Amino acid sequence: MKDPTADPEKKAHTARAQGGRASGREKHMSSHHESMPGSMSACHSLAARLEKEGEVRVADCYQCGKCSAGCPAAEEMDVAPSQVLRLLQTETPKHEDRALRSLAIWMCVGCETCVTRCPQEVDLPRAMDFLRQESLARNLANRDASDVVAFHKAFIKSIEKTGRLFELGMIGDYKIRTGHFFKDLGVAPTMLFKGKLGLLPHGGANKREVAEIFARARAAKKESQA
Amino acid sequence: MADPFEPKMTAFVCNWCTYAGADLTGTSRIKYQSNVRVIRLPCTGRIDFMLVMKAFSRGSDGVIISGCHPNDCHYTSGNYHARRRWMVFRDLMDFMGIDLRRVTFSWVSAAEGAKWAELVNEATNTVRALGPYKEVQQLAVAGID
Amino acid sequence: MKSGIQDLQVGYFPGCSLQGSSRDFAESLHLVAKALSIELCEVPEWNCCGASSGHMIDHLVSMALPINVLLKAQKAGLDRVMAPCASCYNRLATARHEIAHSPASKAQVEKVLQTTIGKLPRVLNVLELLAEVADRIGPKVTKKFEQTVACYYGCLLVRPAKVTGFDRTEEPVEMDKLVAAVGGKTIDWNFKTECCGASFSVSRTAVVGRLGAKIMNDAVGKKAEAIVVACPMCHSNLDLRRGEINQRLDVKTDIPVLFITQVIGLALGLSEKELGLGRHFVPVAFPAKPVAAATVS
Amino acid sequence: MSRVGVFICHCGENIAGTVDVAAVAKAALDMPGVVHAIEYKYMCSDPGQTMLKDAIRDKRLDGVVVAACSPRMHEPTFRRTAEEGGINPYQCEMANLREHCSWVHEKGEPTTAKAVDLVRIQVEKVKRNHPLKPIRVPITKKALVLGGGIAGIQAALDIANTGSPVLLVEKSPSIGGHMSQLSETFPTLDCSQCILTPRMVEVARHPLITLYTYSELEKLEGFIGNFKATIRKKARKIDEKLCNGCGVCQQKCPVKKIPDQFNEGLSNRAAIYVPFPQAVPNKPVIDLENCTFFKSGKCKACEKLCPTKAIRFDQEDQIEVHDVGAVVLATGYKTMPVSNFSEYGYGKYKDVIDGMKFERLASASGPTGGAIKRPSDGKTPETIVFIACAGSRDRLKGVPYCSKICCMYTAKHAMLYQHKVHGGKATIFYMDIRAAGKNYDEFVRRAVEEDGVKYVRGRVSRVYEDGGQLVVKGVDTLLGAEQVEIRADMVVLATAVQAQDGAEELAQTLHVSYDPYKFFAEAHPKLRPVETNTAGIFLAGACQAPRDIPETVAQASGAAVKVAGLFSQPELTREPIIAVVDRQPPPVFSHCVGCFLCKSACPYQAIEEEPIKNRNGDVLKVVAKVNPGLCQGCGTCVSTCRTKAIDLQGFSNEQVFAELMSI
Repeated sequence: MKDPTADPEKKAHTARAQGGRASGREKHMSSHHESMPGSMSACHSLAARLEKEGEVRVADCYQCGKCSAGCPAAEEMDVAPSQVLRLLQTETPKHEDRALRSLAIWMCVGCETCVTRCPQEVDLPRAMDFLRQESLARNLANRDASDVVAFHKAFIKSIEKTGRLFELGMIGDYKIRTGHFFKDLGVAPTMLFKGKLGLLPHGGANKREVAEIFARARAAKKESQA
Repeated sequence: MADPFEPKMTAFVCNWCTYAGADLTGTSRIKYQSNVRVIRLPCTGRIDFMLVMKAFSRGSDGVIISGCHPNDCHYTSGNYHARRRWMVFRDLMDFMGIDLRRVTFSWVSAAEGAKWAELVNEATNTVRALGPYKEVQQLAVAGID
Repeated sequence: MKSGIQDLQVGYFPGCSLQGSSRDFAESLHLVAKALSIELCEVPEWNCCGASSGHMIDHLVSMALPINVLLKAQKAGLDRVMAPCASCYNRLATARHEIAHSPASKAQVEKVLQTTIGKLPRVLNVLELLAEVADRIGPKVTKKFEQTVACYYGCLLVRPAKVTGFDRTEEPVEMDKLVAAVGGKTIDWNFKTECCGASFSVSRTAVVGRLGAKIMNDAVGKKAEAIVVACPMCHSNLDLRRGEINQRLDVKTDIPVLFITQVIGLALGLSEKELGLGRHFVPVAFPAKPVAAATVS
Repeated sequence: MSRVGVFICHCGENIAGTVDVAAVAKAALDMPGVVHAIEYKYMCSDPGQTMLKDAIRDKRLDGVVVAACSPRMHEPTFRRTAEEGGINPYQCEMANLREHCSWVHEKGEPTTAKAVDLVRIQVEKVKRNHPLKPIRVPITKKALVLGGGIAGIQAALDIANTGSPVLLVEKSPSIGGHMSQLSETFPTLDCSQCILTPRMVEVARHPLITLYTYSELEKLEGFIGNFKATIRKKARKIDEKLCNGCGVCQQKCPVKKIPDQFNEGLSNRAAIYVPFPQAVPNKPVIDLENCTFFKSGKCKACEKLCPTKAIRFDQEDQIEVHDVGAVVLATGYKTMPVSNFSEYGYGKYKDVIDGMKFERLASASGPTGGAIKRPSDGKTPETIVFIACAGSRDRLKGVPYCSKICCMYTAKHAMLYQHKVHGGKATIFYMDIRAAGKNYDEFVRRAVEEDGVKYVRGRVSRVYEDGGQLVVKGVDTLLGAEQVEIRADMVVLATAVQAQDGAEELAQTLHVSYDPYKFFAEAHPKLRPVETNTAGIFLAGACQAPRDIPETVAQASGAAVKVAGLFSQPELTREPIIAVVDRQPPPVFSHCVGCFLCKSACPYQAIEEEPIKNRNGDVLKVVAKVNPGLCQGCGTCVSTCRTKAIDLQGFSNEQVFAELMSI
């Protein structure tokens, strides 16, 4: 009995109680599973995994669109944020595939505006994180996002190597990955000159430790996939 | 040799929430283990915790106490009294060496048929795992209760 | 006048950008902290928290890295850690929040870090810290910062509320209070917490340009003489990317972007040089005013 | 030596299909005290009941156990049968072989064994039952109605028209409630005041209705048929008998800049004021916070100028206590304050208003005479945006439920706007349109098809002011969730309906239960919608859940009928399941030691102190005494009693322990 007062189930109003928060949860879970017994979607759908791994409950979304309305990056997206969730709600491979191939998941800036205003408190940014990872894992990342992907990879790589972000190195790596050699040529020298870009990686972090963290994280992921 | 141990479970429930909830379990045909014997009282507030001691000394291996959710007592506050008394009594029982894992205190509303089934099954399984409550029963046999 | 004010010790997580692209933030922060007798105890051997890319493509790592930092802080006996970079702050706070609320994720991270996680230090952002010592600022002001500025909080200081639990989510006021404390005026505008494009600074400069333009447009339209920020990414997006932004504005703007620490620094009479104003792309200059002129050393 | 008969019901296959009923009957016969045990297909059927009656007679039974379905189902049936059979109805108990056994366990030995136990438990109990008599209590045939909105008005009139007197208590200076503020009403667009004010007058004129405006219920003691209500009449500082409502005082009052609540702050009123022209009663009240005299001790302008000399600065609150037999709760609702909407500017934008403000703007009796004007600059808005579900169905804002009335009044607002502002553009952001009701959906369609109101399916993320206009950032989920940005002159939020302030406290004073959102709880969501769990207290209108006017009126009449039904009985009979304190012959008198722990435990203040005197009248000891009228039989006192002096009829210690021992 977590918090009895939070549990509005009442003999007098079963009806409203079902809608009530605390009880709504269990109610939902069960119906969610009954709805598609044994089917792929029930246990392995992205929605189900997101609920298990990310603790984001896709079914909570009732498609009011408030997230899409406030999203600063929506203009860049091929699929609006709320629609990305919709694609997961159907729990069909076809739609999940569309979500994972979407440009939208890469255009999300992670500004958290959506979750801040979401009436159902659905953690959309977390869902986006999850989809990006899944999209990479399944090699479905949208081509037009290759530069964004490259940036994130370069970023992570840099941390893994040095334990801290080595901006110049990272940007270099990024350029090699993308071939945008001349982009930013304007600012980089000035940055250097203004002392905003260090020429050498920063020391100080415990590189070995960080490398190990990465290694173990990878191992853990392999495990969970197997 | 002897058949596997089946615990004796005694449940003290209020008439308005949990008893009705258990009725709902029935009308919705949800199955649960048959070890439990229900004693119907008007309200959990009516539960004199001597009853719990008595239940053990009479050979119950486990006890379930359940009534209306807080704020939902048919008698407005009986369940609060029960809860308050339970808080105190729990410590006392602990002090007396009663194994608290054998006592389950919960709320089941008239709308929670499924919850009643779960509650009974969980409690019964726990107690089955704990085995017969010899300690107290022997005392009882020895006439100390 | 130092009497009565005892040193405030607080854990300090600089984060990568303060060592590089936002050196000026670090410089000004340290000076201001010193002036307000705050001792910043740097987390030993800290590692990058993974922001802003970490969580985008690798959740587990993005949890493990910040938690690792907090564990180091805890070992060093720090009960609170201040992360000046909004992005770092948000990652640290988010990770801490998730650990506290999701046993599953806690277990995972413990596995990766091969340790058990106990009570983690609280995470502060720079505004929270300064607000704490706001009463110390007033008496020390030597040159009132008499500019009208737009306080730009960006996304990650205030969102999501349940993680940051700091200030008002939609229209925060803490930074405005600080500016007011040093004699500045702040405008009431609409883009205080609208996103500036964050990590797209490198990969999608166009996005940054578009979003930045909206922000600058409103600020300038409401007669701001400068933008004040508390986030390296906001700073570089509005300062470093001003070119991109101006391309999208009918009327180009050259109002400077300052870190809140620089603003306070100026008011405390520290020089533009030591506060790192020289490192900005958009030169820091204010419409001629006696006091404003005076601040130029 | 008791003679118990056991009657086992097959309930068709429901019980017999799982439980070996024959075996149960056989086992029953071996139980001490059981002289008769049979099984039959349907005990509740006519032949079944006849068997029971005959058996009581022929076998001279003094106790009966019916092993069938849940006592919550048929206990009354079989108790009646037992009575007809010639024994006291309370000598009949039921063993629940269906809901608690056959329906929830698999067929088999253990299940039958349980059935036997269940029977044994009841046999042991019934052997210790005592004949009980239902309790008879008198009824005070006067009703108390709390709340003077349309719900309270309707309930009061309906009750009074059945010939019973009514006390109508309203906390504000006039009756009328929210409905008196409304402009037109959906789906007919008839003017709210035109249909309401006649009712208000009727209330004032009705010989059987006593009106208590500017009054509040302080305390309610007692029980169904016999409540004692303490009412505080707040001082209006006016002699209502002398005042003729000429209104000179409010014209002459120097303080005039007080936001007028009735007009939702869109206009100002004086410090002495009548809330609105059609107010009932049409008597002013002095608002102490703002009256110059009460602030500075000077002024008294109203007193000087009052032609009937009705001003009474020294008037005090009055407390009145009344006996009433029934209570109708009609305390209504409030709407979520606009300041709750951070994303829409925390209420700092003058032109972001809520529905009630719009009602006042649209109302012919309102501050603009019914012209739609912006609060900020009085300009007519050329584009207006309505946001439905503002706070409703929003867990984040603590209101997960649907406020029910917003869809309809928003459609009405948009329609009124289109009628009043020609060429105006009205857009409604909505999530779903819930227009279930007679002519409701037609009404919404009319707004779209005839008045050209634009419905956009999607929520609004943010509203901010820019260049004297409001930028509304919404979305159209029917266009692939494409962003929609509208520059509007005015934004109307259909704010969530919430329980009235102080609802929780009131519920606690009245001992009625309430839901997590502080709406009062009906006794049963379907079958007892206007009753509460506290006998004699009924519900009407939006204090129970969001309601529109037709529903409210219907429910009010329903509550009135319940009251009338109650009052139609000469007296009340109640289950005798109540606590009693044992009395002994001298010298003990009673085991009660007078610690009165029971008194503090009793939820119904049913424990009284009774001095036991000797024949020359000096008190020997003071013991607890249960007021059978107040006691509801929860038994909390029994388990609190240290000397076991107090016991619960029907669930006595003896009975319960016997049940326990039989397991």
